[in-house]
Amino acid sequence: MTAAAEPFARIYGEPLVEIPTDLYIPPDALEILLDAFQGPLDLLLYLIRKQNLDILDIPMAPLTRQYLDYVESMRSKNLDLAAEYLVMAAMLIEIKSRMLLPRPAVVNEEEDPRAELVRRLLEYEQMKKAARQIDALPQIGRDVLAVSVLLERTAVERLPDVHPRDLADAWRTLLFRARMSKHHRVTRAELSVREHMSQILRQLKESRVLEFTELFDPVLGVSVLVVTFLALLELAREMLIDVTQAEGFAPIYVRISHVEPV
Amino acid sequence: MSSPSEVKRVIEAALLSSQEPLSLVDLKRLFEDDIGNDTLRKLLDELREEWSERAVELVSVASGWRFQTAASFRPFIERLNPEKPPRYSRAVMETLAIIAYRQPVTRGDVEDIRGVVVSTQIIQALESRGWIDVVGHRETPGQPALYATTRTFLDDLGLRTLQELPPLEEIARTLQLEPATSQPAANEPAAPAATPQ
Amino acid sequence: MSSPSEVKRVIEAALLSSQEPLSLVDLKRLFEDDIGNDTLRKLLDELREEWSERAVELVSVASGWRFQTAASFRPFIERLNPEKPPRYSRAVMETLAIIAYRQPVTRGDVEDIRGVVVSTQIIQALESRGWIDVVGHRETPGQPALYATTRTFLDDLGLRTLQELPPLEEIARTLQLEPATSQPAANEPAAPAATPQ
Repeated sequence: MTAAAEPFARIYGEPLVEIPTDLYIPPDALEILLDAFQGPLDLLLYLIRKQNLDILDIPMAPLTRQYLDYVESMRSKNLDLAAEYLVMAAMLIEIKSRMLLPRPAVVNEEEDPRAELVRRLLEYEQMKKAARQIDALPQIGRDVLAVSVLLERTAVERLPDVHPRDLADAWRTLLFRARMSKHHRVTRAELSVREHMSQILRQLKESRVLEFTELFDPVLGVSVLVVTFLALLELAREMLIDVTQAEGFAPIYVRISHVEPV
Repeated sequence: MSSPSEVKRVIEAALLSSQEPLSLVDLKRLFEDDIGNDTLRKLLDELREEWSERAVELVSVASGWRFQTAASFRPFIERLNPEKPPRYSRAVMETLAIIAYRQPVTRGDVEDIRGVVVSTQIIQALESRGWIDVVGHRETPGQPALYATTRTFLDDLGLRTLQELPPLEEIARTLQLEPATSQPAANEPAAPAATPQ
Repeated sequence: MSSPSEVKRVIEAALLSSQEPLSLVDLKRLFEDDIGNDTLRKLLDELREEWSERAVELVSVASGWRFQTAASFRPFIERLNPEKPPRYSRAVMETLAIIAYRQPVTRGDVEDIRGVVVSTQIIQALESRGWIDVVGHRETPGQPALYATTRTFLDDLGLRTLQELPPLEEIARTLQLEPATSQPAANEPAAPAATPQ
């Protein structure tokens, strides 16, 4: 098992027979260091890079030994984490044992037991570097700020637009809900009367009492006169106005129904 | 970082990228060197001047200075981010419809038709819009106010008289609430076009 | 609203006040008249030029154009916002890098490369930032979600396309077990190109 039995690695062509002493991490520092590692691959990469080895010529024996030491001390501290490291340890041991078997004269890349490990290490190292590069890009909100000037919208409140159709729709839903078609059939003529009812009430609100004739404006034509008259009758029927006449042929007065102040 | 124009550029960038207005104290914090209030105010005035011809302006508000879009830019932003016009709730629309078609009516009348209580807010919304007003009181206990639609209502809806509102007979007919005797054709719009007319 | 300088002022105000980068299509919507892409690009180039001496610059990112503070303003950001924005952990950044360069990938793919379980929190951190999302599922047992980076990711890093990501470093090309006898050519990629092909 001694490393000197055969050169276990070539670093840039030079056979490596001695394990550099700084390959080892002092056990005291282990706990802190493990937090810093992202996982078994990361630890392995660290060990290889710390030794300044060519990643393509991984010295399996010492690496495995040291790795197992770490796993051993780790097991007592963090079992979940240890599981992943144990898988890696198993892989390292498997590779190492296959390396001990007699090798064919010509080594094929694919047949090298270390090939898969090397591929993973290289890919992971590549991604680690990429992560650092992405992190170094100027990030909005961190390294650069987006400009956002206040959009001064008009202070005037926007009111809903209502189209006559919307009123009809509203009425339609009312009908649909209540099936009130019979009671709330409103014709154009009736609407016209209702409009004049409101108008008369408005006039009366201003002047309390009006002479009957003042409510009629002949200029507007006969149909309006008729509608106004119908409106007056309807208002009287609904007891919204009082129509009074002292005696025959005396002026007729129209006033809002007497409202007793409470 | 000492030349006035450099300081001005930093102030400008800080104001452009800040979400909130920046006070003189905030702006001073940007620099290691002490910059006097007078200098700052002068630079801010210069900045305001530089920006005066643009669609964005530098303004001074209660809590400090900020950039905002100028009034001239409003029509463009409307096109970029059209604000959805607000809508009245169904309750408001139904109340308005009842007042328009059945006026003059009390709040109780509206409640009878709608079958639910009409809140004061609904009436107020329509009153403050100037679309309804009180035209009298009914001679019943409590003397409830009688509401009617106003001239403003007609104007805003583009109507000359209430008669131009969609007549309710047609509405009832589209719901097929009435026996379809008077206008059979209207009730069969999808009838196979047997004869070209 | 027809003179180019007026159009430019409107574009400037729109870009300065927009929360998100604006595309050419967005910018066109500002105007009633039809403005050609070429005209717009020319005006944007002019604007970029006009702003080049300031601490704010006009940049082009994946979803359009945006004003942002220039690199020279970076020292002032911290003084403006004393609370530092959080930096992502190495685990998050490595996961992001793998998704960015190898997309679309499943969480399992990421785990294979990192050699360690990828926690749900890591994925959630990137998803809630809007930097990655699920673009499909792999047709394997369990149908794991396939993740890819989003346009927001590119925008936030000031990139227009994934091709603008830093190129992946070649860590090593081939596995060299023996002195390079078997594959001399592969080991000398930089051999002088003797013959133009």
